[in-house]
Amino acid sequence: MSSGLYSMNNKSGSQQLNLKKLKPYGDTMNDGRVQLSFTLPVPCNDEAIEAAKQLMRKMGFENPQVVFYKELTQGFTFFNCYGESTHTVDYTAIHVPKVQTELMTMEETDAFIRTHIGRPLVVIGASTGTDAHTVGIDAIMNMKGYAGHYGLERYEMFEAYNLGSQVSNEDFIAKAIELNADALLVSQTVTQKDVHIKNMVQLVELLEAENLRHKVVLVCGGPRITHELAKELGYDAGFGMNSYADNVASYLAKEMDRRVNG
Amino acid sequence: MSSGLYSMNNKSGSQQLNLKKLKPYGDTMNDGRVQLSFTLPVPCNDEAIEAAKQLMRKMGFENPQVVFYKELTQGFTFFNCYGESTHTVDYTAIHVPKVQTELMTMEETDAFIRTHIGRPLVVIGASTGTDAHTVGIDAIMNMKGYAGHYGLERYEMFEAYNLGSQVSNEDFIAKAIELNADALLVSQTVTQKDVHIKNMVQLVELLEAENLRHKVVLVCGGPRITHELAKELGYDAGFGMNSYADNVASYLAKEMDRRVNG
Amino acid sequence: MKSKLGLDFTKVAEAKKIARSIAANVQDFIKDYSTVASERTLCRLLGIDGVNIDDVPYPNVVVDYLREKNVLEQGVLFWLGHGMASTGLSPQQLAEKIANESFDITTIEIQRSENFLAALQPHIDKAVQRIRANRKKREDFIANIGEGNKPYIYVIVATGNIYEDVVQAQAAAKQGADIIAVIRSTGQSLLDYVPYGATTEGFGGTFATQENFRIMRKALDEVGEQEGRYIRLCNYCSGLCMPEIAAMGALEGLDVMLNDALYGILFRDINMQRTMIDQYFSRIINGFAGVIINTGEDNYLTTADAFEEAHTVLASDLINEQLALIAGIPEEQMGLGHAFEMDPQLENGFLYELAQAQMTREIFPKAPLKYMPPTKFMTGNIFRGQLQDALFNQVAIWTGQGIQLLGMMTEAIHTPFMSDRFLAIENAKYIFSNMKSIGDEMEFKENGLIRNRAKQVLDETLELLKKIDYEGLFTALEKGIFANVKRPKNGGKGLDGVFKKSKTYHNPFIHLMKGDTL
Amino acid sequence: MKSKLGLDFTKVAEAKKIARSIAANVQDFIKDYSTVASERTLCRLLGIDGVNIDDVPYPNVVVDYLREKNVLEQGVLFWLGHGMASTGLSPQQLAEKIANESFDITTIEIQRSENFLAALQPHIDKAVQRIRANRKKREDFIANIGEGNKPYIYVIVATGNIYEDVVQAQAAAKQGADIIAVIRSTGQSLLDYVPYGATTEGFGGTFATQENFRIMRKALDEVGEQEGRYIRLCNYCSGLCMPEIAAMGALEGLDVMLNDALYGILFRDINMQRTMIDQYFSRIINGFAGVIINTGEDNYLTTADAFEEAHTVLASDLINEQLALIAGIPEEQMGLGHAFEMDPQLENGFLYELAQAQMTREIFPKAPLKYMPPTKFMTGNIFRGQLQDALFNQVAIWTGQGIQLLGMMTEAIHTPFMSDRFLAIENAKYIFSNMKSIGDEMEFKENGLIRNRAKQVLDETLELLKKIDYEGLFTALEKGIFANVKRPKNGGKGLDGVFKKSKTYHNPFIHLMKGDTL
Ligand code: B12
Ligand code: B12
Ligand SMILES: Cc1ncc(COP(=O)(O)O)c(C=O)c1O
Ligand SMILES: Cc1ncc(COP(=O)(O)O)c(C=O)c1O
Repeated sequence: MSSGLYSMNNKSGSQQLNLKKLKPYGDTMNDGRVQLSFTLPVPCNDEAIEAAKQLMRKMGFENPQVVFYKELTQGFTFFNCYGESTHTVDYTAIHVPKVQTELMTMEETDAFIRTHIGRPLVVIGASTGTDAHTVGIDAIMNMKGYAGHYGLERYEMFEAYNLGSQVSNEDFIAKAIELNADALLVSQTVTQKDVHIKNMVQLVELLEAENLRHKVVLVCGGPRITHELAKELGYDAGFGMNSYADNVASYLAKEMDRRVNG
Repeated sequence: MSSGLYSMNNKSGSQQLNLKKLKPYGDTMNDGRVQLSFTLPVPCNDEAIEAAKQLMRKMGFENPQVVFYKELTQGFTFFNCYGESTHTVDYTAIHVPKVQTELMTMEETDAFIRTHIGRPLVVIGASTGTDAHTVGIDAIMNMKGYAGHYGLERYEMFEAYNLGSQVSNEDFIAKAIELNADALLVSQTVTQKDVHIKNMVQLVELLEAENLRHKVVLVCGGPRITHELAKELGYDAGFGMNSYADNVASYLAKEMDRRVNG
Repeated sequence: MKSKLGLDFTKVAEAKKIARSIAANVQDFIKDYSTVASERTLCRLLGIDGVNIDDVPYPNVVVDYLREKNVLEQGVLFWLGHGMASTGLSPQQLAEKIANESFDITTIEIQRSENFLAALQPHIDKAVQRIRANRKKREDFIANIGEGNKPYIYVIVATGNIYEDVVQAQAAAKQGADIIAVIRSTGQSLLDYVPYGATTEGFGGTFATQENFRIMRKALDEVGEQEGRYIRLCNYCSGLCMPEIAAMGALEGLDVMLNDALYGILFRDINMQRTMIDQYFSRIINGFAGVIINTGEDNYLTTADAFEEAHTVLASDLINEQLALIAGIPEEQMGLGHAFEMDPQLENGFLYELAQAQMTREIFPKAPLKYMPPTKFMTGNIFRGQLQDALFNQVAIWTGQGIQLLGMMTEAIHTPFMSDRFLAIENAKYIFSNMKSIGDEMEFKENGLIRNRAKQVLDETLELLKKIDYEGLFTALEKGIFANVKRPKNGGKGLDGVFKKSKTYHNPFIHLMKGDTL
Repeated sequence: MKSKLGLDFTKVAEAKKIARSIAANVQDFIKDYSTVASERTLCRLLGIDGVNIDDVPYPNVVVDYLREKNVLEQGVLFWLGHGMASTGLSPQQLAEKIANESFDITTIEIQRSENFLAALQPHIDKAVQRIRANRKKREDFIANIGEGNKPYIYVIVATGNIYEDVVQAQAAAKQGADIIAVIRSTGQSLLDYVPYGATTEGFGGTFATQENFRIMRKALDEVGEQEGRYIRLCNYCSGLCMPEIAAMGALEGLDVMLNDALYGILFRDINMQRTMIDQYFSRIINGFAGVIINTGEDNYLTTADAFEEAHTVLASDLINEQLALIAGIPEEQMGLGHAFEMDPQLENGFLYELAQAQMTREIFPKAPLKYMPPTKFMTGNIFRGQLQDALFNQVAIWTGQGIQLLGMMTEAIHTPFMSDRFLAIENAKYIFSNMKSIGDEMEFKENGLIRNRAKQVLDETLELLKKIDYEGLFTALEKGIFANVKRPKNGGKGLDGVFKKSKTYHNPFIHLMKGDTL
C-alpha cells in the first residue's frame, strides 16, 4: 500500500486566463485547440498528410493532427485537422473601429431629427450593380422591417426611397441628384471574386467625379460588410450581419447633426 | 452597342498548380481557402470578433472572415471562420519516414519467414497501461482479423499471444521474457493529456533497464500513432489508422530477416 | 396509387382546370407576338454563330439590323430566307455580310414563297436533325450504360472559370452527382445577348456560352463513361435570352434547363410580356430536345414565408404545368420547383415540410419534381447547416422527389468549395441509403398534423387560383401575388424587344418541334 | 397503449419470467457474500472519510486492517459497533486510531448485542436521514422550479480537472443540457479505493471523489436556479468500488449513476462474482437515493455487431431489470441501456434502429431508457458525424427515449471541447423541436421491415434467455454470450476482495433502504 498508488496530488497548476496572451480554448484554458479543414491539390498519400501537417506548422500549430482525409477526386485531398495554436492575441490592445453611435429607438431618433435638424432626411437605398438581393435592403427600409425592427419607411423623420435591386451606380446617382438625397444606402450581398469591392469603389469614384461625395452620407451594408471595410473603400459607415434599421437610423441622425450643426 | 458591353475577354490568367508552393484549394487553384473553428475565452462582442481575425492574421490568413459567432457561455465565444492562407509548402521536398516494407500477402509472409528464418516468430500484443480498448489490437491479432485482413493468429509462421487490455508494462515484459518473444505489439487508444506517450516511454525505459530493448522488435499502433512518433519514442515502427495485420506482418518478417541474416 | 395524405383528388382536378384557363389566357396574348430574343434564336437554329470584330454576336447583329430598319415584324426567317434565295449565301454568310459590309438585306428582291421556303428548309432540317441526334445519344447512353436513381443528385459548380468548373464537375460526378448545373455569372440574365466562347472570369458563376456548354458536355460524357452513369448537364435559360439559350442547349446536348418566366419577372425584374413570349418558344425547344425544365417556385420562399405562403408555390406550379403543356412539354420533363424553406425554429416544421413535399408528389405524379434545399435560414454555422440539409434529404427520399438540389453547409457563405460539394453528396447518399424504404414503411395518422396540413394548402391554392383566373395572371403579378413582389405589366427590362408579328411572319420550328417526343 | 409494432406481449411476459429466474439464481449466490468494497461502503455510510498521511482513504485502512487480521467475514459493522460500544469513540475516530496508532480493534471485548446495535444506530440514522434529505431536496427543486422534458439531454464533461469541468458543465446547462455526467479518469474503475479530495489531473476524465461530487453538485444547483431547470448530476459506480461510489453519490445528491456489473466484467475484466455482489448493495443504495441507474448494454455494440447482436442487448436489459428489481429499484429509476450503433452504410439502417428503439420503449414502458449515440462508426469526418448524431436524435424523439446521451461529432477524436458540446446540444434541440410530434403522427406498415425487425429481435432474445437460464449467467458469461467477450468465473480483477459472510455478519442498511421510495 504505497503512497504513490493512492496519491492524487494535483500535478500541474491550473491554467490562467491572460487577456494579453489570448489563446483558443478547447476544453482547458490556453490549450490553443483549433479545428481546420481544407483541401490540398495533391493525391491522397503519406506525403499529402505530411504536407497538411507542415502547412499547419507554418500556421503556428503545435501537434498538428490529421484526423480525416479523403481524396475528393484524382489529385485533390480533403483534410480535417486539429492543432494547438501557439499564436496569441493581445485582447487588451484591440480597438475596433465602430460606428460610434449609441442606439436610439425609432421615437428617439425621430425626436432627435426634429429637434436638431428640423426636417426629414432624404434617404435612398438600393442593392446596386448586378446584385439582385433585396432582402437585406428591404430589411432596413421597408415599413414592416425585419426581426422586430421597423424599417426607415416607418420613421416620421425619414423620407425613404427604396430603389430595389440591380440598380446601376449611374442610375443611383441620378436618383440621388433628383431627390436631393441626404444619405445613400448601398446593399451588397454577392462578394464572389470581390465583385462588391469593384462595384462599391466605382460608386465612390462616380460621386467624386460629380463632386457629390462630400454632400451625402454614404453608407453600405450586407452580410460580408464591416465598418472597417467601408471606411477603407471611402464610405462613411458600414453595417454587417445583425444590424437593423435602428442602427443605421441612429447613425444617420447623429451624423447629419454633426455635419449640419458641427 | 459598344464593344465594352459585349466583351467577355479573359481578364486574369488561370492559376497554375505549383508543387513547390502548394496551397489549399477552395474552388480555384491557389485560392488558399481554409475553414477554421475555435473558441476564445472572451465575451461575445466586436473586440472578440476582431481578436479572432487578428489570430487568423497571425496564422497567415489574408481576408479573415468570421462567418458565425456565438457566446457558448459567459466569457467564451465560438467562431466559425474562413481565410486565405498565405503559407505554402514545398511538396516536392517532403520525405515521410515510412515503415519501409513492401506489403506481402499472408501466404507470402509465411513463405518468407519459412525460408529466411525457418521458425515461427513469437509475437505478444496488448493494449497497455490503463487503456481498455481492445478492438485495435484484436484487429491486428485475432484469427478473424478486421476489414477483410486476417489477423496474426491465422498466420502459420507467427505464434501470436494477445494479452488483451489494461496490461501493465511490468506484466507485459514478464510475459515477453516467459515466452521469449521476438516482437512486442503495443496498442494505445486513449491519448488525452498525452497518457499514451507517458505509458509508451515507460515501456521503453523498463525494457532498457531489463536489457531487453535490443532483443525485441518493438512496435506500436493506434488511431493517433504515426511511424514518426513511434521512432521518436524509441520504437522500431508505428502504425496508425487504416493499417492491418498484413502491414505489420510484412514488416516483422523483413525486419527479423534483417536482424538475423543482416 | 392511393393518396397517403387522403388528398381529395376532385379538388386537384378542379385546380388543374382553373390553371388551364389561366394559362390559356396568357397564351392568347403570346400567340401574336415575338421578341428580339426569339428572332436571335431562329438565327442560331439556322446556324448563325460567332461574333463580329466588336465581339457582338452575329445573331444580335442581324436582329438589331432588322429592327433598326423597322422590318423585324416579318421575322428574321422571312429576311434570311429571301436573302438566301436571292444571294445563294448561307445564313452565316449573310450575317457576316450584314456585319462587315453593311449589306442591306432589307432591300433585296422578295422571292416567291416556294423559293424562300426551299432556301430555308435544309438549314431547318439540319438543326432539327442535330437536336434529334443529341436526344438519341442521351437515350442510348442511358439505355446502354445507365443512370443514377432518383432523386437525382444535383449540384452546382460556380467558379466563374469553365475549366475550373470542369475539375469540380468531374469530381462531383465521381462522388455521386447525377446532374451538374453550371451557375451563370451574376447579371447574365439581364444581358440582351449571349456571350461567346470559352470564358474564365465570372462572378458567382460562369457565363452560359455555347462553347462552355460544349466543353462541359464533353467533360461529363468522359466522366460518365468512367463511372458507368449518364451525367446530366444543366444550365439556365431564364432571363432576356431565354429561347436563345434553350436553342444553344438543344444544339449542345444539355439535359436540364432552368426555364421560368415567373422567376425572371419576380427576381430579375424582367418585363412580363417579354419573358412570357420568350418562354413559350424556349419551352418548345426544351421539350423537343428532351430537356427537363426546372421552374423557380422555390425562390418565392426566399422572400415570402414558407409556412404562410406554401399555397402560392403550389398555385404557381399548377400554372407552370399548364404553360408547359401548351408548349408541348410532356409531364416527364417537368421539373416543377418547390422548396424546404421553413424556419428551423418552427415546432414540427419537419412534419409540415413532409406534408407539402408529399402533396406536391401526389399532385404531379409523373413530374421529376425539383426540390430546393434550405437557403434562407442557412447561417454561417456550417455544423447546423449540415443538419438542415440532412432533414431536407430525408423528406426527399421519403416522398420520392425527382431532382434533389443538394444543400451546401456553406450556403450563407460562398459558392461551394470542392469539399463542400463532397460533404453535401456524402450527406445525401448516407440519408438516401440509410432511410431508403422509409416512404414505403410509414403511414400518416388520419386527421394528424400532416394530412391536415396538406389539405389546408390545397384548399388555399384553390382559392388563390380562382382569384388569379378572375383577374388574369398579369394583373395578379402586378398585385404581388407571388413572393410578395409586385411588378408592373409595362415595367422591367426588355419590353422594347417585343413586337407584334406581321401577317407574313413565319416560324416553322414551332410546328416542327412542338409535342415531338421520343 | 397499443403496440405500434404489433409486438406479441405474451412473448414479452415470457421473456421477463425467464429473466427473473436467471436473476434469482444469481441472487442466490450473492446473498451469502460480501466484499471489501461493500464493507468500505458501510464505513462511509457511518461517516468515515478522509485519508491517512500516506493518502490511503480511512475506509481502506479499516477494511484492509480487518482483512489482514482475518476477521472481515463478520463484517465491518460488527467491529465498528463493538469498537464504539467499548471505546465510546465515533467511527471516524476509530478509523483514525487504527490508522495512526495501529489500534487493534479485533482485540476489544465483544459486547452484548443491544449495546453494539445501539452504538451503531445514531450513525445509521444520520446516513439514512442525509440521503433522504438529498432526495427531498431534488424533488422539491423539480416540483417548485422545474426540469427539462424527456428525452433528457445528457452530456459529458471530461477535462480531468474538476474546476474546468464546472465551467464546461455550466456552459452545457445553459445551452440546454439536463444531465451532466462527469466522466472518470481512465483506469479509476480498476482502483480498489476511491481517491480523495478535489482533483485537477485526470486522463480522459476526472476522478470520481466525494469532494468533486460536492463541487459539481453545487455548481449545477447554481446554474439550475439561473436557468429555472433542475440539472441532474451523473457519475459512475461500475468498477471495483461500486457500492462505495453509490454511497458517496447518495450522500452528495447525485441523480444518475452508471451502475452495471456486466460492464465491469466485460469491459474492465473485473471478476464477475466480486462485481455482482457489489452491484447488489450499490443498487440498493442507488434505489434508496432516488438515483436513476444507467446500465451498459450499449457497450456491447462497440465490439459486437449492432445488427447481428441486437438481441443480446435486449436479453441483458431484461436480466438487468430483474437484478434491479431484486435490489428494490423501481422501474422509474431504471435507465436501461441500448444504442444506435449500426453501420451507417447499412441500407435501411435507420429503420432497423427505429424498430429496436421502439421495441425497447414498449418492453420497458416506465423506464427512463438510456440511449447511447453512435460511437463505433464515428470517424474523424466531423461533418458526417453530425449527421449520424442527428439520425440518432431523431430515433429518440420518435420513440420517446428517456435519457439521450448526446453524440459528439468529434467522438473519434477527443473528449468533447466546449464547442463540440454546444453543437451537439444544438443538434438535439433542433431535431427534438422540428420533429416533436413525429412519433404520434407515424404508423408503421403491417408486415413491413420495421415490425418484422422488432419481432425477430424479440424472438432471438427469447431463445437466448432460455439458454442463459439453462446454464446460468456466470457460465454464459464464460462462453462469451455478450459483446463477444469471454470472462472466466474466477478470473479478472478483485476476486480476492470477496468473502463469505459469517453467521454474525450484520448489514442493517439493506433492510432499511431496500424498496424505500418516495
Ligand atoms: C435569398 C437569396 C437569393 C434570392 C434573392 C431574392 C431577393 N429578392 O433578395 C435569389 C433566389 C433571387 C438569389 C439569387 C442569387 N444568389 Co442568392 N442568396 C439568397 C440567400 C439564401 C439569403 C440572402 C438573404 O436574403 N438574407 C437575409 C437578409 C436579411 O440578410 P442580409 O442580406 O445579410 O441583410 C442584413 C445585413 O447584412 C444588413 N444589410 C444588408 N444590406 C444592407 C444595407 C445597408 C445600408 C445596411 C445599413 C444594412 C444592410 O441588414 C440586414 C438585416 O440584418 C443567400 C444565402 C444565405 N443564407 O445567406 C444566398 C446568396 C447570398 N446568394 C448567392 C448567389 C451567388 C446568388 C446568385 C448570384 C446565384 C446565381 N449565380 O444564380 C443569384 C443571383 C442574384 C444576384 N446576381 O445577385 C451567394 C453569394 C455568394 C457570395 N458571397 O458571393 C449566397 C451566399 C448563396 C451561396 N452560397 O451561393 N439569392
Ligand atoms: C469502442 C470504444 C470504447 C469501448 C472499448 C471496447 C473494447 N473492448 O475495446 C469502451 C466502451 C469500453 C470504451 C471505453 C472508454 N473509452 Co473509448 N472509444 C471507443 C470507440 C467508440 C471506438 C474505438 C475502436 O474500437 N475503434 C476501431 C479500431 C479497429 O480502430 P483502432 O483502435 O484505431 O485500430 C486500428 C489502428 O489504429 C491500428 N492499431 C491499433 N492498435 C494497434 C496496435 C498495433 C501493434 C498495430 C500494428 C496497429 C494497431 O489497427 C487497427 C485497424 O486498422 C472510440 C471512438 C471512435 N469512434 O474512434 C472511443 C474512444 C477511443 N474512447 C475514448 C475514451 C476517453 C474512453 C474512456 C477512457 C472514457 C471514460 N473515461 O470512461 C473509456 C475507458 C477505456 C479506457 N480506459 O481505455 C476516447 C479517447 C479520447 C482520446 N483521444 O484520448 C474516444 C476517442 C472517444 C472520445 N471521443 O472520447 N471505449
Ligand atoms: C428558374 C430560375 N431561372 C434562373 C435562375 C438563375 O437566375 P440568374 O441567372 O438570373 O441569376 C434561377 C435561380 O435560382 C431560377 O430558379
Ligand atoms: C455501465 C458503465 N459503467 C461504467 C462505464 C465507464 O467505465 P470506466 O470508468 O471503467 O471507464 C461505462 C462506460 O460507458 C458504462 O457504460
